[in-house]
Amino acid sequence: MIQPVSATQDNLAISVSGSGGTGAVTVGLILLEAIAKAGFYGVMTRSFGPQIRGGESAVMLNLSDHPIETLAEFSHIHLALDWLKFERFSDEIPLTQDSLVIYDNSREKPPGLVENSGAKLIGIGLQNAVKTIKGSRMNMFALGILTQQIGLDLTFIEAALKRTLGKKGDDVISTSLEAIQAGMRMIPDSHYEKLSHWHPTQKPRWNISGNEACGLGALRGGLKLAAAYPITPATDIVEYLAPRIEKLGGRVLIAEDELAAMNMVIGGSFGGLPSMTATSGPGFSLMTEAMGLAIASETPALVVTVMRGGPSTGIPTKSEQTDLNQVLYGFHGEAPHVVIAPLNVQEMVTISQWSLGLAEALQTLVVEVSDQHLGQSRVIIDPIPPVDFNLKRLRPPATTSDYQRYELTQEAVSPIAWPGTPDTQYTADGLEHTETGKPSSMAKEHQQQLTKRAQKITQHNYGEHWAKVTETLNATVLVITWGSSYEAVRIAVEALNQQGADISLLGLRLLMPLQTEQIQAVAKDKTVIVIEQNASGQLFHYLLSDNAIPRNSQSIAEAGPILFKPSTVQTALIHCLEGLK
Amino acid sequence: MIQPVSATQDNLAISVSGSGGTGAVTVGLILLEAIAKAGFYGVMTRSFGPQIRGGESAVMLNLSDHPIETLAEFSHIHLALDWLKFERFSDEIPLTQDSLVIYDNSREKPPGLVENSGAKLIGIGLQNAVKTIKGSRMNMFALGILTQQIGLDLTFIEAALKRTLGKKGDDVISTSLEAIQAGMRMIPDSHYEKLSHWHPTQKPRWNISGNEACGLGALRGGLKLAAAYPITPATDIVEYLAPRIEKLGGRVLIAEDELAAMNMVIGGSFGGLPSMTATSGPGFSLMTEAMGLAIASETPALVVTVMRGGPSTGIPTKSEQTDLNQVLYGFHGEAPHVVIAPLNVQEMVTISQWSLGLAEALQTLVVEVSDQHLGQSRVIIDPIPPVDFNLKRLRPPATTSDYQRYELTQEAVSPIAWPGTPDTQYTADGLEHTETGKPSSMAKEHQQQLTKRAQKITQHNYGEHWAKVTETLNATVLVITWGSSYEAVRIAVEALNQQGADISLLGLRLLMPLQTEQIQAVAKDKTVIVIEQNASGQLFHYLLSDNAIPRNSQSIAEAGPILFKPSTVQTALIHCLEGLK
Amino acid sequence: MTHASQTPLEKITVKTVKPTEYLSNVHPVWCPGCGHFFILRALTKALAWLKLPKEQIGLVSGIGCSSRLPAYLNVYGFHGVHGRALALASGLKANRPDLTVLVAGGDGDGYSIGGNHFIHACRRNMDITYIVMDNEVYGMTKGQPSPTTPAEWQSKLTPQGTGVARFNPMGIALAAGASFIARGFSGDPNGLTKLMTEAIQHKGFSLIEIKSPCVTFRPEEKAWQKSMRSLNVSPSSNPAEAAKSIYSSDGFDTGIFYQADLPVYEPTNTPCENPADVLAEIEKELNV
Amino acid sequence: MTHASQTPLEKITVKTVKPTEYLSNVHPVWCPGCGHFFILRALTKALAWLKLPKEQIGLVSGIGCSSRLPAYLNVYGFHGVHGRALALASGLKANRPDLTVLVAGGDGDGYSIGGNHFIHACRRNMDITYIVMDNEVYGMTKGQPSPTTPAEWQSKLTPQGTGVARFNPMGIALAAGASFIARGFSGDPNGLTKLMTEAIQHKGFSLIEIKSPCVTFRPEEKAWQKSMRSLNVSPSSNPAEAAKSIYSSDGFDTGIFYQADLPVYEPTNTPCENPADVLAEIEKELNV
Ligand SMILES: Cc1ncc(C[n+]2csc(CCOP(=O)(O)OP(=O)(O)O)c2C)c(N)n1
Ligand SMILES: Cc1ncc(C[n+]2csc(CCOP(=O)(O)OP(=O)(O)O)c2C)c(N)n1
Ligand code: SF4
Ligand code: SF4
Ligand SMILES: [Mg+2]
Ligand SMILES: [Mg+2]
Repeated sequence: MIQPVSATQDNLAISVSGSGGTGAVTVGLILLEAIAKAGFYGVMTRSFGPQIRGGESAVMLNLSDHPIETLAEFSHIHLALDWLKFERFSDEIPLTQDSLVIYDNSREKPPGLVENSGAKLIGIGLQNAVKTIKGSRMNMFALGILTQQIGLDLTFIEAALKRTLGKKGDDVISTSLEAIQAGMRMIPDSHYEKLSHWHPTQKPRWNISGNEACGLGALRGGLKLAAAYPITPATDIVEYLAPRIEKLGGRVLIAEDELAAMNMVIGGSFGGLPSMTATSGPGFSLMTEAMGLAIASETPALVVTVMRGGPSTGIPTKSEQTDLNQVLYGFHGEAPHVVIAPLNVQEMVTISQWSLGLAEALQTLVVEVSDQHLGQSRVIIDPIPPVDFNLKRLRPPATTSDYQRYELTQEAVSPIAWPGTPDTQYTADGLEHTETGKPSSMAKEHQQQLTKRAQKITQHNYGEHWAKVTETLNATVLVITWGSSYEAVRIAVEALNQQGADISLLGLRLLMPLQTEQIQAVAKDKTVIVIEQNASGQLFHYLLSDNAIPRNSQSIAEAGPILFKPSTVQTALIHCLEGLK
Repeated sequence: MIQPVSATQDNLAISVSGSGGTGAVTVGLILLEAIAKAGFYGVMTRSFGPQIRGGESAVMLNLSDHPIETLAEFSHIHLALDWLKFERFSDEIPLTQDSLVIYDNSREKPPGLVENSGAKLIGIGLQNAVKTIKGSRMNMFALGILTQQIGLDLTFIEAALKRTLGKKGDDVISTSLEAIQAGMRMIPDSHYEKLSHWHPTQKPRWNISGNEACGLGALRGGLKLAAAYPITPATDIVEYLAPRIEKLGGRVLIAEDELAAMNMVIGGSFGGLPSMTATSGPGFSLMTEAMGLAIASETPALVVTVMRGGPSTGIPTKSEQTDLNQVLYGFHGEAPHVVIAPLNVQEMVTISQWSLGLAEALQTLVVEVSDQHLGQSRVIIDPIPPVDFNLKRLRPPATTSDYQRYELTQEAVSPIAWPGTPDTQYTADGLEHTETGKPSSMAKEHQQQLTKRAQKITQHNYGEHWAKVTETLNATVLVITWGSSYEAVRIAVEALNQQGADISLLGLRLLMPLQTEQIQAVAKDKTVIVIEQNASGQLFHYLLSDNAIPRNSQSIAEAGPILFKPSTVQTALIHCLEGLK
Repeated sequence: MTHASQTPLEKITVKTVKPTEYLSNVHPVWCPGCGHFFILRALTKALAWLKLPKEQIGLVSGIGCSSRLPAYLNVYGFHGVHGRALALASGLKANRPDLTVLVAGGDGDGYSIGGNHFIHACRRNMDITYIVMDNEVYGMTKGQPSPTTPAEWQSKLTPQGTGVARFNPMGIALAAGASFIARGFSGDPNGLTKLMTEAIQHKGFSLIEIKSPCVTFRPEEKAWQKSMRSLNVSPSSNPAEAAKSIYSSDGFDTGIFYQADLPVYEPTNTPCENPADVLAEIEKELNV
Repeated sequence: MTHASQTPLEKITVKTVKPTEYLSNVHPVWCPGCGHFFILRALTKALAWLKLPKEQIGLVSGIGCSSRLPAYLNVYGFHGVHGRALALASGLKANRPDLTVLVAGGDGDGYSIGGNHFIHACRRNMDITYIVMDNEVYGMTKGQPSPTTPAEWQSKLTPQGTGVARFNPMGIALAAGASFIARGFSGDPNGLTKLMTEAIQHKGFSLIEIKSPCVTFRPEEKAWQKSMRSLNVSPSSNPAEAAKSIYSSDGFDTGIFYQADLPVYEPTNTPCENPADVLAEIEKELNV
């Protein structure tokens, strides 16, 4: 039997928690930027209690000298600014006997679950320290302690501090710096001085969240209109776009609701310019009627949906891969469209650009599926080089006479006119129609247009981006996964392979149209295991529905909101493989 | 090779067409009722041009001495009040050399496609006839002609006339009767005097449309609130309910839109009384967010959706089985619910009552799926005896203390309190929650409630109604179909079996939760063929997705809006079986 | 209600461009005699009067008899879904302020299912003209009551009437922020043409609430021809005053009730000269 | 804008039932200092004052900080989806006219996504009390502009302000047909309690538009404490007059602007004594 590899990778995991206003998140933000400036990589996620403000919150950083996006198996260092409702985070901040827990010993004692974890505990007088420096805040002492613990050079912290809190003025910066330095002296011995063994890079890198990456990709793709109604965890995308898109000749429209947002996108796109919206499950539900209109009227439209726990209002602030069924099948009538999911934050820029381009070129709805984890994780990555997908709208030739908006063509893509052009006026319609766009309820025209709308999508050559396939020689097992589960699964599979397993990995990006033959080719003669973060195995059943995978394939499906970690995936995989024997 | 049976069954098919205002539909209504009074059965469907009024329309009757719901293979008699846009109906009113076409020869000539059909043509002077009887209308002469042609006793026509036009007063009745009698004399020879060979029944029967049957079933189930926004072809359900539900202590609420309608249903049901809405694809799309709320908050709710051509506004007045994907998967998050589709009008009463009962007993969303054909066909059927499903809400015991609305129980159904009862106040919530209903984002509680909501549905014993299975000894083939396709498929399969084929038939009513094991048991060692009226084979892929049918199963899927006829199904089946050899 | 103070309805003649040039070759599906025919005609006249190039017009609608309008005109049209025309048009206008954006639809489409977009389109006050063809009924779905249907009107769906008072679309438009509010009548095509030219010329969101009989499901509405008359007060630009004239109207006055010069929402629309450079700037923010 | 004519805010004392009895044991997730706390308190006082049995109350909300209210009360509550509370409540009231039905929510929930149900609930005029906790912002989603946010307010989503005028919820309610329209202030819990008792007692649809500062995303709203004052005119029952006082209000008056005795929509609710017989009657119609 294969043993799980030690969950300890070459990483450094730091978490900080505290009640509202203690500034745990700020510590995380500065530390991540400082680590990046020092030449390393990292990922930061956050967790909040149910309170709007004034409640508890936590940040979890996982740092490394190579690109990293998964959560850590356990915290090397946890710094508790206080213990308010710490139980809430216990799933997300696992502590072991290898953990170091630093806390303010002028307040409550560590809760039982911390004491029982076997972690090394160091209590310090944070609250008293604050009194020693006028105007200082506790979290800056904490930042100093962490800086010292991991052996990070103060210059990086200083630069990161200026960048993060610069707007607050010089006084804040100098007071903070003083506190950080005082903090560094509070626990002089460093317990996790890993950084010195790592290889810093000199390469330029980006500090970016998934939602920002998504917005940037759309801007690269020529986005001119983002219409949206706020919803967690998608609002950041539009908030990223708002001050930037205008510089590129575009605009944001704040809609009264999601029904309006989606119709605005269709109207904007009918006007000839690339348009999108961003939402999450409840908003997506409200948009499906209009998305069907985009499909039927063949109006390009990009919808980014950032999944959260469901059903209904569900768990708005946490991640789950639970809307796959809906993004594929949430429409009435035959509604062929394109569904794409990036596998990690790193590729979000390019995949978003591709998604917008596909909407334009195929004149249809493209749904890009992200989730709270991908969208709200902040990562340090190598800058993403620009690409040119050359995906544009097909325009009627300048000399068109007898223009037919819904003409049946070889490629099944009909030319779409630019409003303002003389002699190509047409009426776009969601009623079934003839080639000219005239309403029709005749079977022949219905079937012609149904076929055209399906074919233009299946006939397109999607190239290599349809999936990320990592084949292992002599593989007997193929693992298939998607979206934010990909990174944890990848690491688990790599670890198992290092121990002699023969597992190939397929990270599926193009979910619709399903590339059945390509999947079948990769799956040939292998046992297939599908891994995803939802209760019912939505991807698993979807792959079966088109015979893309063998009948005896296995499903590893677990509801959110706790994210997969490489070790949990490994354990599940080993269990599954054992069961097959 | 198996030969298709002659498409001529023991039926009599009559169609009538004419431009707006000519009264073709009235002829059909009276004739159907008269045929019923004469002791026979029949089905009537209608077809309209795109105009609201003033456009062309047609009725198609298929009559028999046993219950019948399918469309005829061709018209024995077609009566054209005029030829306005007759081409539009040519798909629906096939003419052959066995057809008799009667038309008004004082107007245009029959169109080419009628002449080319080889049908026997008889021209008569309808317009002149009208001048002979003051206040008379052309359609009544037509009715007389048809009465004579099929050898129907005038007393039945007279009784039907009184029932159908009685409200218009005695003068109208007597003038009409005079015209009918005059019409009977216009073509004295009867060409299709079938009725005399048929066996009339003395049994009481009903004249009912599918939409009425649906409404009646809900009333039998104790419906107290129908909230809806009008939409074709579902409006008739609520129009049937409106004057009747009040007599039973219930009410209709006209909503401002479908979002409101669905939320009104949830509110009404939260109030403790069975509540439903009726809609079609576009409205269903707008309701999915609220339907998810019904699922998450465990509020009983019945949604009847009457499918029409899609996607988007599509073909509002015609039938297609094209919303299956959506009714199963149109929701964000894991949203287990119940989906039921009656197989014909006859069973609509009982299946609707069952659907409402299941919503009540399982405290969840039940979607009952009908379509334009089932909903708007008018049929003569044997009266449907009442049933008692004994499906009620589980109430907390009277002595409850520490009431928990979302308690985890053995049956996975939690007791639901009646607002107004002291000491069991609770807040229903679409946010994930604990057993008491308090919002929670913890994994444990999420998984507990997810599991409960799924289990209560899968654990329920649905009894025999899950499907209509007709097994043939030594069957090597199993045909699976659903909804309004069932009747045409059944006749086709019976005909093939009469010629020596060994085909079993499964009409699937309970679409969700899918009864995979039961289907597998029926499908064992057989070749499975799935037949449905949509372009992509939605049921076929759905059955595959859970391995309910073998991997090499076959799909016969054709987009609407032309309905399946037994002969087209037979041909397709024979073709499919040949291909398998 | 008396209809004493009849003001003769005004005349308008079109000289320069032929209204029929704006018609497409699709024949309306409307019932013979439907009020919507006259609105179509008035609209082509108004467009001709304004000499608007056909290709510079974007005409958006929802679903309903009235909403079939775009197909009958030879302009860029969008026949969208029920109730969402104003939202779709707002997206169009945002991306293409150079186009003349018109929206047409019925009382069901605009005031019932589309009510939220109606109030927010008024509030946004974009330069859009909204033509509501109000027949106080859902025509397309064969005769159900709409928000402007009188409480007593009986239909299959409401055998004893709706029991709900009709509401006041012009009052709502005013409170929501529309800057041009008028009532017209399909039976007065010239007056209507004039209202339409003024509404289109008005900078901001214009509502023309047009009474248009549904001869099929509300035949009694044919009597409107006798009761409609021109407004005998001139448009107010003061909301409180306009509220008064709107609230005290008996529903049969036609004319402009309110017209004001309010801030028009025009999202930025400065084309970017050097997108590559701007993008590079934007990406620079990400650098560690 | 001057706030000269300050009328002292009125006092109310609760005698008989303890307001805290209406509280559940769930602690609010609101930020310390949030205006919504005071609305919760005023509501429990009003319920106590009216001595309404807890189990006879149905309290429905949507989504937002404000919409969390039902969980904090020990009544039958429904925390539904965003923007649809009024529709859900209408269904509840239709089936259960015996319950006192209250609806609570925010300006985003009620006036933005919920706008259509808002106008139609006003129009229907069912006996429902609607409590809008208006902080002129989306609190729950961390600070985006709502329909009542001033055009200049800058947020991440609107770095230069919305550019769109706020609209007038009370004016809309009036035009739509609500029969009780009041403005309250969370910083005046006694005045608020009084408004609530009157609204609940009023037969018909009552809107209480309550200004409630969001201390986290709109800290400047704390200044409302200084500017709010009682209305110095008494409620009008004439829509044209009420329109005038609503249109001329500077937004800082609290009190009842409009109260009228309008037809209340009450769907039939006569229990059926002999359902089997009635059903048999209904089925008889089908007989051939
Ligand atoms: C989402 C949705 N709901 C309902 C319908 C059905 N429907 C089509 S048109 C219409 C009402 C039309 O009334 P109105 O807008 O007043 O136009 P009219 O036909 O009277 O001109 C309705 C309810 C639909 N097409 N889509
Ligand atoms: C369909 C849908 N769209 C968007 C959201 C996200 N959302 C939750 S609350 C809210 C706005 C809340 O604002 P408001 O109603 O004013 O309440 P407040 O938090 O300010 O009290 C939004 C946009 C959602 N939950 N559902
Ligand atoms: S149904 Fe009414 S609105 Fe529709 S076309 Fe006919 S007359 Fe006009
Ligand atoms: S965010 Fe604003 S509205 Fe929400 S609880 Fe905090 S202060 Fe109140
Ligand atoms: Mg209408
Ligand atoms: Mg708010």
